Amino acid sequence: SSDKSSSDSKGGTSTDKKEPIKIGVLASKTGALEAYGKQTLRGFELGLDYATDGKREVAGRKIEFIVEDTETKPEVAVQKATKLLEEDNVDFLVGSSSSADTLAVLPLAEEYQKVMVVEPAAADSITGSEFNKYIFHSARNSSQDAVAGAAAIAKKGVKIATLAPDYSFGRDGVAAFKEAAKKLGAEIVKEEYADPAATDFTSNIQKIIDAKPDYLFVVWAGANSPWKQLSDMKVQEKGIKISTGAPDIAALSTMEPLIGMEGFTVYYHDLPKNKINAWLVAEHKKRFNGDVPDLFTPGGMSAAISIVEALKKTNGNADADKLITTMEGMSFETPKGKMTYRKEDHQALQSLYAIKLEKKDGVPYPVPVLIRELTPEETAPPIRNK
Amino acid sequence: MSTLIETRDLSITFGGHTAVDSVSIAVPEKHFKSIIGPNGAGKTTFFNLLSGQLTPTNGKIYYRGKDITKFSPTLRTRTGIGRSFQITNVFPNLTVLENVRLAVQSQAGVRYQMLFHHKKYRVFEDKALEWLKLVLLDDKKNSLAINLAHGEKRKLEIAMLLALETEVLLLDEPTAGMSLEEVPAILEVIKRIKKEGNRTILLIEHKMDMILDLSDSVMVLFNGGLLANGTPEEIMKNETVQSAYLGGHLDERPVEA
Amino acid sequence: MRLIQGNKMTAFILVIAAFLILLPFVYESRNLFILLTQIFVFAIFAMSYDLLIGFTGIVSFGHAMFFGIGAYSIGIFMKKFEPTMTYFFLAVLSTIVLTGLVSFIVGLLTLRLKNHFYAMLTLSLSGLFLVLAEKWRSMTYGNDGFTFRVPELFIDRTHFYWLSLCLMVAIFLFLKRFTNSPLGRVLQAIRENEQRTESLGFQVLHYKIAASVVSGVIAGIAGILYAISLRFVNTSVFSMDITLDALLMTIIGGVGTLVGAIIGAGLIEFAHDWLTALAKEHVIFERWIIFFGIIYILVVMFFPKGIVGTLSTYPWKRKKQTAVKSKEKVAG
Amino acid sequence: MSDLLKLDQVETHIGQYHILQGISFEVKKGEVTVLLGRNGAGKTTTLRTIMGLNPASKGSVTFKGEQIQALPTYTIAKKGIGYVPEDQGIFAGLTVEENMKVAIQKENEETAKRMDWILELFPDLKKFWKKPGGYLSGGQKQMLSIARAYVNENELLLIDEPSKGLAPIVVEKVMESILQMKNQTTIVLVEQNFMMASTIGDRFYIIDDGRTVRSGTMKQLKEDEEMKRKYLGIA
Amino acid sequence: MDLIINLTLNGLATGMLIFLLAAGLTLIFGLMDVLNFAHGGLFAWGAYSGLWVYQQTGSFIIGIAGAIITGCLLGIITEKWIIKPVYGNHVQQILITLGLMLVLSEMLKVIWGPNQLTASPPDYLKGSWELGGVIVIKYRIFIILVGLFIFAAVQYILKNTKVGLVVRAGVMNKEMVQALGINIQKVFMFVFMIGAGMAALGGVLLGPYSGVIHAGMGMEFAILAFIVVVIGGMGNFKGSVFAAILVGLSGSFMAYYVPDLSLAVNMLLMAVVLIIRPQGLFGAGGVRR
Ligand SMILES: Nc1ncnc2c1ncn2[C@@H]1O[C@H](COP(=O)(O)OP(=O)(O)OP(=O)(O)O)[C@@H](O)[C@H]1O
Ligand SMILES: Nc1ncnc2c1ncn2[C@@H]1O[C@H](COP(=O)(O)OP(=O)(O)OP(=O)(O)O)[C@@H](O)[C@H]1O
Ligand SMILES: [Mg+2]
Ligand SMILES: [Mg+2]
Repeated sequence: SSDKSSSDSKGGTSTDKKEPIKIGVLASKTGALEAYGKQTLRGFELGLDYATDGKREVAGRKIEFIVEDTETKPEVAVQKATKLLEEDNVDFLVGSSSSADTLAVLPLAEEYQKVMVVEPAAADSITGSEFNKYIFHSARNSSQDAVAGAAAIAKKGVKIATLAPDYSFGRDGVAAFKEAAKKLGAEIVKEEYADPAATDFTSNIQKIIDAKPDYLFVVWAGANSPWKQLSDMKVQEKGIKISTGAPDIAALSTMEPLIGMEGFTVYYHDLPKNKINAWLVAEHKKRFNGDVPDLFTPGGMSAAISIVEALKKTNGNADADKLITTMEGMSFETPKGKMTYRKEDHQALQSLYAIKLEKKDGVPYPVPVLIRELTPEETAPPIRNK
Repeated sequence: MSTLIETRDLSITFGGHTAVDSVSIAVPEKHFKSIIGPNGAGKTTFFNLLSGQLTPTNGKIYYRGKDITKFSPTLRTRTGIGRSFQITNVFPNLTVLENVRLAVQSQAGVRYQMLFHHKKYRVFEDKALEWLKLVLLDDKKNSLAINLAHGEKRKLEIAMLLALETEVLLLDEPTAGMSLEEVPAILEVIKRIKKEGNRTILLIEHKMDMILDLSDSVMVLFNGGLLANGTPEEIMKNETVQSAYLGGHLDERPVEA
Repeated sequence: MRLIQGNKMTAFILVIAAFLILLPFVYESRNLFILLTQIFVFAIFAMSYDLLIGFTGIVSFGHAMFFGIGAYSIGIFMKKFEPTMTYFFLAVLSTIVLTGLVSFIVGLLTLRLKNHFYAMLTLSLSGLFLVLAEKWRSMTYGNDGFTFRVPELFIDRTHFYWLSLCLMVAIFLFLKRFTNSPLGRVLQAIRENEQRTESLGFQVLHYKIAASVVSGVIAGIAGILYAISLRFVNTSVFSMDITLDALLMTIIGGVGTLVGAIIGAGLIEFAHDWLTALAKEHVIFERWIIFFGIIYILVVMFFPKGIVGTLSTYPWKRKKQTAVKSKEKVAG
Repeated sequence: MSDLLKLDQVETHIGQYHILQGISFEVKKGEVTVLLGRNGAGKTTTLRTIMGLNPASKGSVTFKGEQIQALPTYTIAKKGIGYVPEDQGIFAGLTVEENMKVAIQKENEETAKRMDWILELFPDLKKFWKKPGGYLSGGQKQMLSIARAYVNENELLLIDEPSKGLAPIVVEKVMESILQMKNQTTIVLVEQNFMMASTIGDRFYIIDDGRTVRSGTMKQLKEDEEMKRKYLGIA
Repeated sequence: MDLIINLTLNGLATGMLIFLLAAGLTLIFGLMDVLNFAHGGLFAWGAYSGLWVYQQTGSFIIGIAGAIITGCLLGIITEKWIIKPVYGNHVQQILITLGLMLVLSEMLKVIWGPNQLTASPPDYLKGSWELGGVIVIKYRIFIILVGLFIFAAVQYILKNTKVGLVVRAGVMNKEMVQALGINIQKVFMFVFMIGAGMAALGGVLLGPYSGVIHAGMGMEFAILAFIVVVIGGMGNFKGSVFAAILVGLSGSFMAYYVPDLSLAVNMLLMAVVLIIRPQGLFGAGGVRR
């Protein structure tokens, strides 16, 4: 923020070697999604180091990044994004933790003609109704989650009930899941939505039990969760298998009652077996006194890698149009395997993982164990930005 | 003289306790009527019924022959019944002057004017000040009402009532707690208003000398009911009044008065 | 005397306003202007709240209701129709009508209630608006919200800065006049003693509703400006946080002063900006919210009547009271 | 007789106002001392200063030989000083019974006896025993306020304008009750009803502009037309 | 039938839980008339400290005790430094307690980290019984019992001591209470402390109910607690229990029968109650001055 250079912000031609490339990162460092924000930030920094071999330099240009806290509030996000664009003259935006924050910032990317890599917000509308060409979505979106969720359980003739919180995230998630599950021949027998702040889920669970599905697919986020009551009301004992997306480690520990369930995950540190992930786990432990990377750490890393890779390809040219043509269809290696920005809607196609929650010795929470990797092709969501 | 205020069978009951019990009176125009009675006899409640703070459970109130039983306090004030309160009831965090100014403003009928500065109405302030002078409170005009001594609040209360310039004045123990020195001054004010002869005054007091001095007639409330109604002399002679209200073992008149 | 002070204050405000109008010509940190715009918007909102809490003595926990109506009106008009001035004015019109109507109805329904009960009823009504915004997804896109384009005129943030500034000053002057009008004076009387106001011949409910409607409409205007400045709207505009913001700004500045609302908005936004900036430099400020909380606590301890309220009663009134009596003094 | 209470050059500020500017008087045990003076002279403030509600900024208040001006109100009250405030201080939302209950410091036979006496004195209270204090009439509130002070065994009672709002017959009763208590309880009375003051008072002090300006026995005052005219406006 | 019993039982338990969260506020807000926006902070602290003690000692009971002690201590500190100067002034109370709320909930993150923590009941309260179609969750029965106990205990204290009266009197006229020889400061501090202790108790019991605790839980439930206190009729304990159960049951039944309104149920309930009974369910009508 001390840098007051006011030279042509659109500059950054490849000949201008002195000018650093600046990336503005928006994340929740406070507020409800603080934990997610911090994971992203760690991942992002690691990603820069990984992609530049620790030099933080590409094509002779230094890479700098400036982090701003959105506080999980859209108005703050807009204010901070504008500050990054105006005052810091960043070449890229990255962020942010909440979908609302992100959506509020999207038009700014267009207005200032800067590429924005969205991570880890998941709303479909980012690459759907609210899309503009400056947006690249490195995180998976709700539809991909849903497709993965469906892939893990939906088969011909399977009856599924869903349970989700009654707001955008839950409604979108279920809508996408329904579509994917139906495609696989499953039948949705019940859709339940609960007050996200509810303390009591009796009526929802009761209705689900009454519907007698084979599976209960739960879309959930946030601290207040139905897991405990699902087990108290013996849903599984009644032959209803529960399935959901495995969350971050802190939330996994609340899923003790769901041991044995089959579902999917975006990431767990010992799932993807590849060189980058090995590096990520090792380096993360080294830097953050033994902590392992969490749900959104690789996402932050992927965002950074995709930016560096694009810059490598443009030879350090940060001109947005140039970057967009470069990034459209670009593939890049990440801790979660190879990702590709789909040309049409800039959604990163990526692997997700069908998993089973198991108890593991020495680990104080249920661990997602790989059943199979769901390939990027398999999880590809419908294109919705037209 | 025509009847200004009339009550017919006016009653109010609070959960089984009848505080005012079928009181029927008629007060002619420009009359000065006092109300006496033991504590809890229903005097203040009677005022509350007249001024609309309470709605009667039974009976009617007429003002110039018009039924006003259903009128709100606001409407009654506008119709011409103003009152002062026994328990001081002012605007605590406004200045003394502003307290009275509000009454003057209401009297002038400036109610919903929201575009001009209130200072445009300089006359209101001048008028308010006059009222304050009348009750010997002008030296406190800039104090907040909450900071006044008790007797001073009583004077403010009276000034606010007078400022309304209503046809009927309901005075509920106006001089309670006022100092010996100042009671005569307030009495003077009341007398003058009486002499001007265009107001009808109802007064609740426990100071018998004052009542005898001022009243055209006196009514006595007892357990909510109308015990007696007549000239001061008649009332003083009434046995029940003597024993139940006045007592009389000790000399009730100020020694020197 | 209070009044002269008030006029001085107004003059002072006007000078500051002139300075702020000229500022963009000499200085160009757009970030600062965004911050200032935000302050103006919230100052308007807080002033509308001050009319209730400070002048009429009504504590509402649902003021976000009107703010949200304004924000959604503009958002929906711009999104569903065209981002042109015509639709902008239509949005403004519909905001005024809607907020006016809602505040009128809410006023009728609720203003007979006493303090806490009133506050909670407004809370519940604004809560219902929040649910409505969440549920009417075809219109509002739920809590994810939606972005929209704004008319040409507002795209340039400096223009918008001026617009907000002028509106704030205009609304300030209007409210100043409004609260000093005979009607405004009655509002203060209601704050002090409702029942007595009634018996002076003022129809209390009319006044309360008038205050509620004026306040609601102005809050709606603040909502419009807010949404335009973000070009985005989601359900958070109806949240309790928005009401609390207004409450905090008004109280910190000093209730019943109007200027206080502006100062409060400025203080909170600047402190916020400053603390989050510090958070990047020192680790202890990473939990800057704690310091934010401490600021509130300190304000109450050192400025019990809010900043403006406390400052304006302190140094001026140094009158030595010697029990001023006009009566003749008697020698002992 | 010894001084039960003694004020020596007491000054009191309220906010930035200098209200009491030198109040000195002594209260002898077993007497009724009356404070007189016009509205706003500082009588109420004097009583409040004794109670510690508006603490003295200068001077001393001595009760039974102990300086009490710096003590908190409740401690002062516990030392055996009862107070009937000018505005009655009724807890409007509590019933008459509850008002009394809050006031009672010790529940014992003595108290019970006094309670009977009080209810006999003010039968109205018994009638409205279960009603909220706020519903009482002005005079009934006054009675309740006095009753609350009577119910404890106090050595000193500070009574601010008890006759205000009371019917003449009740005023009489109150006077009688004060005379009855006189042997155990010393009384400081602020009273505008000169009849009452002069009938039961033993000694008087006149307060003007926050200062005690005159004093003497009640007998002297009754005879001193000059003084009465000057300070009390009675001719 | 089973369905009705299930809904009722769970609604009742939720209601009792809400009552436990609101009980402290009934004292602090209802009785003492302090608009305590930091109340949520108090029960979040109860939840965290209780869980911590529980984990350290392995005893749920000691955990609960730990929470109550923490709550009481916080109550004393809060009363002494934060609330005392602002009694009787709602405007100041709002500001200062909101400030305190921010401090309290951020401090939680400083000490225990920003992540949610898992809280589960002790083994003897885990699980549920199934009787026909009726599912009885042990922990919920426990909550109902604790709720009843707290209700009875507080009701006993208020009925049989002067404390309740003195507090109400103190709120109406602080000076007069002191002039009657009562150290109202001490009484207020005591009652505030008890209120904070009860809040903490509510917090620590809430943890195992939903299975997780997090720093934001304070704000989330505080509004619910306020709703209960107000519709119960300010400071009326019977009213609070009744209102809390009403909230619990209507939540449970609305979610089943009118799911579309389930988000709005609390707000609707409050609006309806206040429009029909402006003084709350058990509130007394206005009293003349
Ligand atoms: N709102 C009410 N609810 C119940 N009882 C009431 C109410 N208002 C008054 N009362 C009762 O009605 C009776 C009459 O009261 P009121 O105030 O009219 O007496 P009053 O004649 O003015 O007496 P005082 O001379 O003491 O002022 C009293 O016994 C009082 O307790
Ligand atoms: N809180 C306060 N702030 C400022 N001035 C005050 C305050 N309380 C009292 N005063 C002033 O102090 C003076 C003495 O008041 P006090 O109440 O002691 O008079 P008093 O002798 O009891 O009068 P009264 O006979 O009217 O009751 C009055 O001029 C009053 O205006
Ligand atoms: Mg009366
Ligand atoms: Mg006095």
